Amino acid sequence: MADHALLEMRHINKLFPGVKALSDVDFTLRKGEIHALMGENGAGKSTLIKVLTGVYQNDGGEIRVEGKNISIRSPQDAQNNGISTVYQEITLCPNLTVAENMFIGREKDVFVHNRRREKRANELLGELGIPARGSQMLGNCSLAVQQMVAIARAVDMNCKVLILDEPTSSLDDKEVNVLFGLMRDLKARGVGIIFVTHFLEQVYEVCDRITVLRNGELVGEYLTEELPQVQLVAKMIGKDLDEISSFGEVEEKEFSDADIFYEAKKLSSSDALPFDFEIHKGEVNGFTGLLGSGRSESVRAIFGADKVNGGTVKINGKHVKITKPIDAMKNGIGYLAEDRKRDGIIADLSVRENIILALQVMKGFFKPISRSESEAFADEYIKVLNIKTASRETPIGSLSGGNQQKVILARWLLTHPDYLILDEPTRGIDVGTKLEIQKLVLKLAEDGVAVTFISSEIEEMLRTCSRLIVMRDRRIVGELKGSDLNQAQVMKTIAGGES
Amino acid sequence: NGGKAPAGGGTSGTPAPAPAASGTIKVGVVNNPPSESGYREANVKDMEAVFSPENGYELKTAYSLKNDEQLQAAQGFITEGVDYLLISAAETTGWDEVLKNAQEAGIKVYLFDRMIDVDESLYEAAVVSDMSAEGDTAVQWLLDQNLPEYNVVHIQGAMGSDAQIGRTGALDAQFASGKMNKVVQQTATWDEAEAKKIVESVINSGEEFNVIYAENDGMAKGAVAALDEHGIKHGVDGDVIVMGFDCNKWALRELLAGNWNYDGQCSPFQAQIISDLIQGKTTASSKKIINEEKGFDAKTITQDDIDTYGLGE
Amino acid sequence: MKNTKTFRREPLTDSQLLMTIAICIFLVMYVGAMLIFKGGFLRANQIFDILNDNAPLIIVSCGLTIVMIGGGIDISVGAVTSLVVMACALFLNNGGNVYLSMLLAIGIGLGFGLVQGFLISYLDIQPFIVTLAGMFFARGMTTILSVDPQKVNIDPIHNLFETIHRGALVNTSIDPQTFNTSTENLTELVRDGKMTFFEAIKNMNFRTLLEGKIKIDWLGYTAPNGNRIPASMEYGVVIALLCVVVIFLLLKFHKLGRGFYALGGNQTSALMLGINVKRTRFLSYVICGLLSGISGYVFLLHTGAGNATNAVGMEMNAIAASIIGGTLLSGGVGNVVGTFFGVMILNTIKKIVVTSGLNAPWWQSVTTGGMLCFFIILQSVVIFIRSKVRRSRISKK
Amino acid sequence: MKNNFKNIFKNGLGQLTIPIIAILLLVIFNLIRDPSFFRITIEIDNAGNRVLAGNLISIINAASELAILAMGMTLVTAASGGQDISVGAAAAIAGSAFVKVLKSGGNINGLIVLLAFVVAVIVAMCFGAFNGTLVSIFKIQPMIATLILFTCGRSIAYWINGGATPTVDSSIVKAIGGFIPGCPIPTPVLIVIAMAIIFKLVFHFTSLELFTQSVGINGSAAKLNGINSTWIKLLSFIILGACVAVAGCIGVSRLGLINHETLLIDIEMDTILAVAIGGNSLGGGKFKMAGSIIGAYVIHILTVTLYAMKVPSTDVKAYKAIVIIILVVIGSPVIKKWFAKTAARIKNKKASAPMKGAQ
Ligand SMILES: Nc1ncnc2c1ncn2[C@@H]1O[C@H](COP(=O)(O)OP(=O)(O)OP(=O)(O)O)[C@@H](O)[C@H]1O
Ligand SMILES: Nc1ncnc2c1ncn2[C@@H]1O[C@H](COP(=O)(O)OP(=O)(O)OP(=O)(O)O)[C@@H](O)[C@H]1O
Ligand SMILES: [Mg+2]
Ligand SMILES: [Mg+2]
Repeated sequence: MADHALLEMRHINKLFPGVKALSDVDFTLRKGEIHALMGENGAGKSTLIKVLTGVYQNDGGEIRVEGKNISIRSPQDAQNNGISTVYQEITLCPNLTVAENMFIGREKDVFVHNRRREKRANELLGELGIPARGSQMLGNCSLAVQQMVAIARAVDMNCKVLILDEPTSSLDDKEVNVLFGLMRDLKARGVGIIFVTHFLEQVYEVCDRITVLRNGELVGEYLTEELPQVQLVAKMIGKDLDEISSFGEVEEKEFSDADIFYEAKKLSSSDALPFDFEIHKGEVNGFTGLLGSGRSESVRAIFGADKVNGGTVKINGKHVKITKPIDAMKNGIGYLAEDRKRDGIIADLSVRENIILALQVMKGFFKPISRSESEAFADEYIKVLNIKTASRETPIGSLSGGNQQKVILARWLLTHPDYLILDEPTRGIDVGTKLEIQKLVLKLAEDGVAVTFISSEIEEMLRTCSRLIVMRDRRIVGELKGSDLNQAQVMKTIAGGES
Repeated sequence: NGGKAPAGGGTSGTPAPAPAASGTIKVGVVNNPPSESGYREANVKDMEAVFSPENGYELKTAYSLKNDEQLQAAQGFITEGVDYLLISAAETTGWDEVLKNAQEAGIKVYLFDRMIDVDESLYEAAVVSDMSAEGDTAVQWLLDQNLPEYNVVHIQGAMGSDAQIGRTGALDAQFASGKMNKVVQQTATWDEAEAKKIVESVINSGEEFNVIYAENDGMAKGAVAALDEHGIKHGVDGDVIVMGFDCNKWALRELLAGNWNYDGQCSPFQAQIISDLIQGKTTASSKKIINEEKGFDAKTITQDDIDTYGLGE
Repeated sequence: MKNTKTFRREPLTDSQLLMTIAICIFLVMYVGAMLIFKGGFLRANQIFDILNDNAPLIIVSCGLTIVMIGGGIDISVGAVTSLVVMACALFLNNGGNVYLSMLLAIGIGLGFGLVQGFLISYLDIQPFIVTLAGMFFARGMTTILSVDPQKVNIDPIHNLFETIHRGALVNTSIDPQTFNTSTENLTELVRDGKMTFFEAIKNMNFRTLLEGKIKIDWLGYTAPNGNRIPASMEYGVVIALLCVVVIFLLLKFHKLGRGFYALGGNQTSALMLGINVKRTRFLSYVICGLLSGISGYVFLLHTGAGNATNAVGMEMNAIAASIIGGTLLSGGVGNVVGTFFGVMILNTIKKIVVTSGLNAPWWQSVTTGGMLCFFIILQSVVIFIRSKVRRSRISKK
Repeated sequence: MKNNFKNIFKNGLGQLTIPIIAILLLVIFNLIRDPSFFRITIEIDNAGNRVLAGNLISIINAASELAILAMGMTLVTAASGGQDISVGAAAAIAGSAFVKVLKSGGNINGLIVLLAFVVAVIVAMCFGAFNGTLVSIFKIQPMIATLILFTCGRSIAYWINGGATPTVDSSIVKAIGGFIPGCPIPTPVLIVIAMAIIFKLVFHFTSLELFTQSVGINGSAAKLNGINSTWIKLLSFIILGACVAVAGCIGVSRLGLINHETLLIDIEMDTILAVAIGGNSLGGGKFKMAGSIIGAYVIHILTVTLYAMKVPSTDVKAYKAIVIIILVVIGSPVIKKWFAKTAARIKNKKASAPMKGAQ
């Protein structure tokens, strides 16, 4: 077996203060295979990858590439050994051009040939269908484009091993398909690919083999065709999915106009075009559309996150003015932002402080929450949401992506909002937790909370929402409910008349 | 607004005497900022009063404590085309080039208050205080006190300034000859609070001293504050002799009250002398014109002296 | 395909915009001063004065710009400059050789750069503290070397190596006996073709450097006394301009230069993009230190003397110049040409204040402060409006 | 309380480790150098009060202004991720306003002193608000925004004074800068303690700490959570303004003289240094005010030690630099890690040695 192994990691250990992120993990990657690395949030996938690419030093164990023992001290070493990586969080430089981001750090030339570079970049971008120019500042591109640029960069390296850590979490179906096409190409050329994702269908679509981690330990390595989805999930979360996924169909609820909690007319912001919108108490609705169709902008306008330009807003039938987030919060609205790193976490503060932040703001400057009270809150939500953290005083920045998301969710739940806006709350969240969050949303609705739920996964939205608002080119182009709520209809509306 | 009269085509050989009868005389003054000390404030006011439009002058001033900025300002005046350049240098060095340029452009240079380290031919005259004479007067006064022993705490001004060099020199000579003992010699760079800290550390170290020689009034005040806090008697009939320089009014009042013992004068009034030279009313007998200065003793000072010689309010 | 609509040119980046503003403001300010104050502003010499007086500042600001682009800060630059001036002055006064004194200057600068760079990048210590300590150390060392001003003695007899250089004259067509090493003489010789430029350099001593100037006669003016005052540029300015050009090229076209930008943009990203972050940061401080050394030597060439208070506050001027030129303290954004104009602006402000005849002393610094304030706010407003325009353009689409 | 101690044992002193070690090292060094260095005596000063004296008192006393400024600077650093370099100049302005009011009336009584102090605080807060506005509303980097006041602050003070170095002669002012009759502890020290208590109370009764840290770490997230980050930044500068006024008034009161050119000269660098030695990141975010206060005292012990060793005051800086570098090197994350590793290795060796012996 070892003779056609491209990459072998043996007895990998990684200790963080208070956490054993990896203990004695083995991993093998063969030539020309796509190998899925699966596990719950915080299982250690990203850590394993960072050890492999030299971002972290391993605390024991060895790494072999094509049978040779190598030591990887820095991402540069990794690159030199033919390992190229797309990290979970976008790790490019926003102040450089797209072309530079694609080539910097791996060209041998001492002097930079901008023209040549940009030409090469534009070719590559064109090939991959990425809507960007080589000479454009990366910071001016949307998140999705940035993600694609990161992929383009990794792909262009003449690598032996390609690592993709949740590359698809901010891509839409079309882009995912482009990516998969690419991966198959590379595979045919003998490149070994490590693929991390929380989308099970994607695993079954492209992967040959699956390695499962749980709590920093290796569960096992399986051939994809030999491991049915249900079993995979069971291996990941350590119990059967059925136990937790037992929720029925979304009930058809009838809402009367008297139940309207929030109503906006011609609401517009610096980023959103005027739109009308209303939501009832206890209703779960969703915004859907392609990437960049303006879903986030719309809900940000509702929350007052961007500068509101005009429109009238009624809450419980009364006119209110919402121009700043604090206005919205005072009116019982909560907003979980889509870009967790930029708009969500306060990285150096502890999990506890992150959880109480919004509540504290609502209580006001002069009424601080006492230490013991805040500890109680934190402990409660760490338990309820099953947040994996060394302690409540751990800085949130050192949590795994999914667990950070849960902390932010806890922050908003703690404020007991009447209306909760969740923008991509399940991005980067493992299957088990995803279901938990969906259940939580439904439970909130049952308690009379209005919820707006945005997700790139249509199925997920169909499961939770009783009404879907479809957006295209920053305008609302349709509203689906009842029997129209099915995949085909949604797709059709999203695509518009052309189909 | 007249005055700036570069002679037309100007290639004619003979250099015209700059001021002549052509209306106002343009004077560029490079000085230290008046906020530096009471001395400087009086000096600046004096300049402004003498080189006023009424007296037929157009005055431009640049203030800086920094050598490079002063050089820049002087060069600026040269390029702008003043008739006279007056300089009180923060530092003694670095001026050769600028003064040569001035000479080239036919601009006459006067130094005031402070000497600089250049060839005499580069300036018309220097109207200055003789800082080492000030130091000598003060040290002579100190010797006249006939103390059985001299244990001196010496607080210096900003190192490298003319005042510091002059006032330190006289005392250093005494240290060298062994007539006086140097308990401590530190620079407080004209900073009162720093002076206080220095004296405090001497007191705390338990070393004996009976003279505080501070190179300006402010630092003397800082030193006295330290003495006060530690219950050390000073001034006339005290255990420690306090000496300062500059003759600020408030300092002379301390003298009158017997809290200090000595204050050396440093005259800030050079403008009239220079103006007279410019207008040809007097001629300099030598390149260096020294201001008459004296020292005041607490035992003999009078309110009259304060009113006549005191600076500031 | 929303972004594929290709423009022919990319819009200016913020840094380029700020630089453009800086250049425009400089021009407006200068032309305004020419119209209002006339006098010195109408003479080309004024510009040359500014350059001559600020060559060291330009060099130091370039170094600082690099560090700031890399997301760091170096406040030791002024003090290192001062130390270099003092050390070289002492060295020359004790019979040191001119070339060795240059090496000394570069050595001291490099030394500071290496140590500070090492502490900051390899030991991960906050740059502000390290360079503050560096500043204290350099200032302290300067006074330890000498508290008295050290005027460099340029009398040729003191220059040991000059005699050796005289020997070199044998190869030229000049009689060594009559050879006088004053600048006029050398330049004359060069001009008359009796000596090549390189030979002139070979025969250089400190005086030729100190008094050496590139004179441009036709740009000058005629003084009231009939003397023609040419516009002249000290050798230091040549060095400074050379630094600007080299660093401009480095930042724009060299791998290392781009590395500085990546580092300042996002350190973790830079690391994961495969840039040797530590080495890159280290080098930014080394270059900055080196430039401080060069700046010190240029300073010495300008004043010819070492002083304990030389270059006090230079670091603040350098930071201000960089920022006015469009470099951000937060890193990743900046431009050395802008920095150059930043220096010019700062000093034009000073000139205007002095020329305007605001004699009340406190007015001078308040006006300087006010103009600085106006300028900084203008920058901020422009950036704000621009981001707004950009947004509304997206919205309209 | 008990918990706190337990935590200290378990986690060490965290951020405060280095400043505390620094103080201990300096104290030990001085005790070895001169055992009587920290002797405290009771003396009778020229006003007839029984007062404490000695190096230790000098240090604690002289560091007062720095400690107060460090408190305010910590907040500004945390909220804005930058530093205010105009504190010295602003203190000169505040001090001048203080003296101006004192001299405007005839007799100086308690009420006038209070009034003068209030005026000084208001003036300094206004200048703080000016800086704060530039930083928070115009989004100008703090060091540059405060460069303006740094450039012209002392000139404004000159203008307020209308002349050089006015003096005030008043027992009340003397008491503020020296000793209150009957109290042997220097008043500035009492003021520092009072300020520290005020800050403690403010942190306890408001969410200033949490909000400031949130704004400093991730401004955009803080905004989305309803925190008015503009206001928080502005507030931090205004609070620093108040600290500046207090420090300025103490500085003036010590000598009964305002010299705007030298009052608290160069203190901005020391203040920033104090914040940094206290283990606070100068990039903003999390902070510990206690660290900054200890940092201020570290700086002063160092200075006084050097003075006591008769190091020329011009050269003090060089030695200070060396000590600072040694401190930060010890405190650097890399060196810490290295220490931890070697400690673990030694432990392992010890643990494995007997085992080998057994084999
Ligand atoms: N820098 C760090 N410091 C401390 N702990 C860390 C650090 N990075 C990761 N951890 C911890 O290591 C564990 C594994 O994290 P990792 O990011 O590898 O999870 P993951 O499997 O990638 O999860 P996700 O699916 O959410 O991305 C987590 O418990 C996390 O808290
Ligand atoms: N032409 C454009 N140029 C630059 N940025 C754009 C342009 N159009 C949209 N954007 C930005 O791209 C981002 C994507 O848009 P938006 O967030 O509305 O998408 P979305 O519908 O919420 O999809 P998702 O949440 O999946 O990204 C937004 O930040 C938007 O401002
Ligand atoms: Mg991960
Ligand atoms: Mg979105």
